[in-house]
Amino acid sequence: MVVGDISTGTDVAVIGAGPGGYVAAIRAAQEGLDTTLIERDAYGGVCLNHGCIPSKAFIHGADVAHEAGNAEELGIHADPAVDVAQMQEWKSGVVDRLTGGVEKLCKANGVNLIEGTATFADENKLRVAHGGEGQGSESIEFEHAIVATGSRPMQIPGFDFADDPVLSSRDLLGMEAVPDRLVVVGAGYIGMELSTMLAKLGTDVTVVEMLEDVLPGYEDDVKRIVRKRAEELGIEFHFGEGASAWRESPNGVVVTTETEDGMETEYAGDAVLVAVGREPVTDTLELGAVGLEPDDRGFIETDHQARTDVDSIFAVGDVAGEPMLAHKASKEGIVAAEVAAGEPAALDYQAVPAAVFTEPEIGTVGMTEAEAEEAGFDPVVGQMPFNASGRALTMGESDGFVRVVADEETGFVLGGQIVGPEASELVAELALAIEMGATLEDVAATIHTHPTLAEAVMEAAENAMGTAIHTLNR
Amino acid sequence: MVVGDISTGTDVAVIGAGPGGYVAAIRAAQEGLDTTLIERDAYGGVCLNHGCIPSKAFIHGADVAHEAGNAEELGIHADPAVDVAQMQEWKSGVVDRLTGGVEKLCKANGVNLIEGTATFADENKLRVAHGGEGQGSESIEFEHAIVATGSRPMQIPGFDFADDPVLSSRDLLGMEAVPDRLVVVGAGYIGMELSTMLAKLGTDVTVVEMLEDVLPGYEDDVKRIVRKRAEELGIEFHFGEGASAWRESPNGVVVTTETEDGMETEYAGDAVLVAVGREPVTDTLELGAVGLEPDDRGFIETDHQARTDVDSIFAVGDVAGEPMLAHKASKEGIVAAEVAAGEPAALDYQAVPAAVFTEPEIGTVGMTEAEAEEAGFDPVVGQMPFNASGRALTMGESDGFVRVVADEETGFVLGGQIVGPEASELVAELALAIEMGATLEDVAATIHTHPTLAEAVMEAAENAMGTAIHTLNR
Amino acid sequence: ADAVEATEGRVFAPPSARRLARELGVNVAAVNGSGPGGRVTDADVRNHAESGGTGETGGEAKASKGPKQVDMSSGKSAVSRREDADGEPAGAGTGGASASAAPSTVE
Ligand SMILES: Cc1cc2nc3c(=O)[nH]c(=O)nc-3n(C[C@H](O)[C@H](O)[C@H](O)COP(=O)(O)OP(=O)(O)OC[C@H]3O[C@@H](n4cnc5c(N)ncnc54)[C@H](O)[C@@H]3O)c2cc1C
Ligand SMILES: Cc1cc2nc3c(=O)[nH]c(=O)nc-3n(C[C@H](O)[C@H](O)[C@H](O)COP(=O)(O)OP(=O)(O)OC[C@H]3O[C@@H](n4cnc5c(N)ncnc54)[C@H](O)[C@@H]3O)c2cc1C
Repeated sequence: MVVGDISTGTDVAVIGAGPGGYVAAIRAAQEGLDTTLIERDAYGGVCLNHGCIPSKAFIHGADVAHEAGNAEELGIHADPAVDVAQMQEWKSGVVDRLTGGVEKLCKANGVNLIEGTATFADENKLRVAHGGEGQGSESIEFEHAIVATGSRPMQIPGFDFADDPVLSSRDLLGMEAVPDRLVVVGAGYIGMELSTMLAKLGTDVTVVEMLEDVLPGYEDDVKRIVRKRAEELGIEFHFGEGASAWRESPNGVVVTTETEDGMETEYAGDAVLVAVGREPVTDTLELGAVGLEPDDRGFIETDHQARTDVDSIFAVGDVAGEPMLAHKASKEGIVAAEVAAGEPAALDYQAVPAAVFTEPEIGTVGMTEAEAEEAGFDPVVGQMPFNASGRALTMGESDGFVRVVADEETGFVLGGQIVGPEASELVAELALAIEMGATLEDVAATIHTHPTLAEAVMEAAENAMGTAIHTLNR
Repeated sequence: MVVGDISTGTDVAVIGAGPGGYVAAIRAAQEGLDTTLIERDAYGGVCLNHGCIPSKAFIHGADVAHEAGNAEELGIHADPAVDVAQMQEWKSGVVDRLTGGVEKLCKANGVNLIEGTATFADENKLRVAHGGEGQGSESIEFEHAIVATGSRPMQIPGFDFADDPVLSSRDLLGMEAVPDRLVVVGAGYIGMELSTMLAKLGTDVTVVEMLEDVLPGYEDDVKRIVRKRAEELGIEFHFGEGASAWRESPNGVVVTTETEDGMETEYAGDAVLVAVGREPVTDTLELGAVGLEPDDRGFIETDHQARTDVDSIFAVGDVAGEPMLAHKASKEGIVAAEVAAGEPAALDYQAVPAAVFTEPEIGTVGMTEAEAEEAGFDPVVGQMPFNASGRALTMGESDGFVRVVADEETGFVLGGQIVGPEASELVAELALAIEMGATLEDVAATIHTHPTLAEAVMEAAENAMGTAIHTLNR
Repeated sequence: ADAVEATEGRVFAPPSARRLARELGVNVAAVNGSGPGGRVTDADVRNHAESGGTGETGGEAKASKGPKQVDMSSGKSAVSRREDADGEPAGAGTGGASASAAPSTVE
């Protein structure tokens, strides 16, 4: 042991203060457990500091500017000037307010906060190294530990985030000015959200993607709408090309891509954003000391109670597997905390909703039609296009639709796919429907306020039942 | 009988093609009934032509312009010029598209459309007078009639909509330019929506209201937020004053108000908008011919199946009583059509959600805490302020809250009050929760996408249970 | 907490009924639901527990469906438990709350 090492004991030690960890810590403390939360960087984790929150703040800013500049049809004539440094400052204010809130909430609930990097000593002990060198360290003995160390952006061979013109999403969200031209590698949700936002702020965006379309995992008719709108914003897509190298050029960078059969192409930009996915963070932990080993993809395996193979240790959030989403992290954090407190909690949710904040937004939850078939259901599908929605038209929006997937026999709602305005919000009702075991009739019979976009959810359910009013039934 | 009078027969005759009537007609036709829809003015009724839709189109337009012009904090510098005539044209395009859609949907479902004014001849016969004089008339024999004649703006003594400077909401929504100064009589939802919209478009608005606050029927903490924001937009309120007279002045009008104890005040404007409520339309119908008489307030009384005292006649929508809302009209229309078709339908919904499209929006459904107490429940209440919502902050919004009211003993969700961004949409989830008999736990356990405003619904439910993460529990 | 079971595949029971099932040591997938389509209510879970049913996975029970449904314990079919759900209506015993029946319970 290091000289000067203090050793304290705690019921629950939580490692990492992202939406997995801080939520777990607060819930554990609410359960009456002595709880210690260890974070080496910033409260709120990736989500609040470099992910969900800053990206959505910039996306909102870009939306306001773009919408005003493109509303001639509505009689609005504006040519907004955007001061990105100022937008950055506003964004930082939002982040500070929320991360400060996290710290306050932890303290108010009685969570002990420790700054430093935690590593496992054994199955009931952590070592925490404080800040820089010479700042000392301490040991923490725990009854239970909850690992919530999150994820980091993946690199691809030849592209090192240490090099200035090679940007991660985090680098980009720290920008003081928008690049004139940007090459984006990857058309997953992060690549698409940031590309759309930048295009609205005036950047010439070129997206290169190894696969043949945007947003892997989404259905074709959903992707099509988002891609079309992105193209209308001036984003140029090159599919079937993987980024293989980059070099500096007199006015920025040149990125080389390669097709499967070896065809090379070059794209120029001020910089290159690499957004090809995220990988779990386990190398900060010395997992070997407790005999845990990440799986093939680097995740820590857990069971339906968020427990790892070591009885005293839980893992939650991005480090515990897909989907790597903040709200899934928080749910797992709550369950882990409750299980640690002896409650009969379990990860028995029926669906994890997901949103993509593109133009327009995507919101999905539960099964697609194909997934329902695969799962052995005989699915029935109903759809309502937003071009038949009064509210959508009054918002100048008509692209997209709400789709509801249900079991033909019982009428149970199995899933929903929404692409269109406020899709991220609208999906909440379908998530509740799925968790409740609601039927199409339940959704259809619920009165929905006029004029709202949410009426389209009701209408899609009616369409599946053959009783829609504002769409033709099949 | 008039010479040349044609007489036809139909299973269901629907009078009025607003959201009550056209929905009833489509559903009746879907049920296989021969259905005739009679409208004397425009398909879509008040809602599509002079109410919900045009108001929300203008409100959206005003929002886009206002938001862009007030986003310096976000680094957006714009000084939008609004061409109201052009906005009017856009609005008309939206209305035309939707009313055209209604006509098409009616036809596609096999509804017979007749233009004209319907009056009752007897309990199974209508007379329809076509258009202007000499355009003829016809008789329609019906098995069932559904009265959906809606409502019109109320006048107050001394203020006649026939006079040019005395505007109804309909007149105002037809404007080609915004007034520089407007006196608005009435701070109900229509007065507040239009005042807010006009203030954003640059009008100096003075609101006079007989009662002591805005938005009667809403709770104090809800009103306060909306009133505060309206005041920040420059709207001047004068409560406890009833408008008693107006006169022309060199540059517009002067409106005189009177307090209860006779104090008079004068307010000047270019014109005066009277928005003091709406009254049911029954005088077009010759109800006497079937022995029906409107109640004290002018409504046609109906039972839980939307039937009037005359077996063959139903009444739905604004003409059938409060709440005078489009979606309540549509629901009643559906039930009336299904009952006419012999289905065991009934108006057994638990709650009618309602929205006010002010700044910010209001969305309510089910019971308030006070109403729950009155109804014999022992209510428990949970709240989440939007200033603790990550999504709200990234939208530059922090006023308002989500409140959930539930039964303490069983946890059943009884109601919700939302004031804040997208409140009109967010209330949909709570409406489903109420209809499903969901408990606080059901709402709290449903995973909500991060970052969304809908998380605040979940958080309010958790707050009521004492397990909220992002607010301090009581 | 050791009695808590994983239920794979879709479960048609509200979160509150699922939590009750965990508390009572009942595998919710083994409970025959009395609600529309076989939706499981609190009362169904209680009945199931009182009649001694615990961990069986109901291969036939409508409350859970999907290919991934794994028999966690006994392998007994829920069909044998069908008599447990003897017509207890959805939302029974919920006091004065009229909100206790979902729209689809009204047939
Ligand atoms: C640009 C971008 C946009 C995104 N948008 C969304 C979105 O809209 N919605 C959504 O749901 N998700 C979004 N995500 C994903 C979301 O950020 C993650 O799913 C979420 O942050 C995962 O939470 P977590 O608690 O598992 O880990 P993280 O948030 O990654 O937090 C882990 C924390 O652990 C700390 N840590 C690591 N090792 C140690 C150690 N040994 N000792 C002490 N501390 C340690 C780290 O410093 C970090 O603070 C986005 C991500 C990015 C990059
Ligand atoms: C400015 C404004 C904003 C509003 N905003 C909203 C909102 O956001 N949300 C909401 O829910 N509600 C809103 N409303 C209220 C909404 O418009 C009404 O609740 C709704 O229109 C009622 O529908 P209805 O079918 O009962 O009648 P109406 O829409 O009034 O339609 C009645 C129809 O019957 C016709 N008619 C009458 N008599 C006869 C006859 N004898 N023969 C033939 N035809 C006849 C009329 O011409 C009319 O077209 C708003 C109203 C106004 C004025």
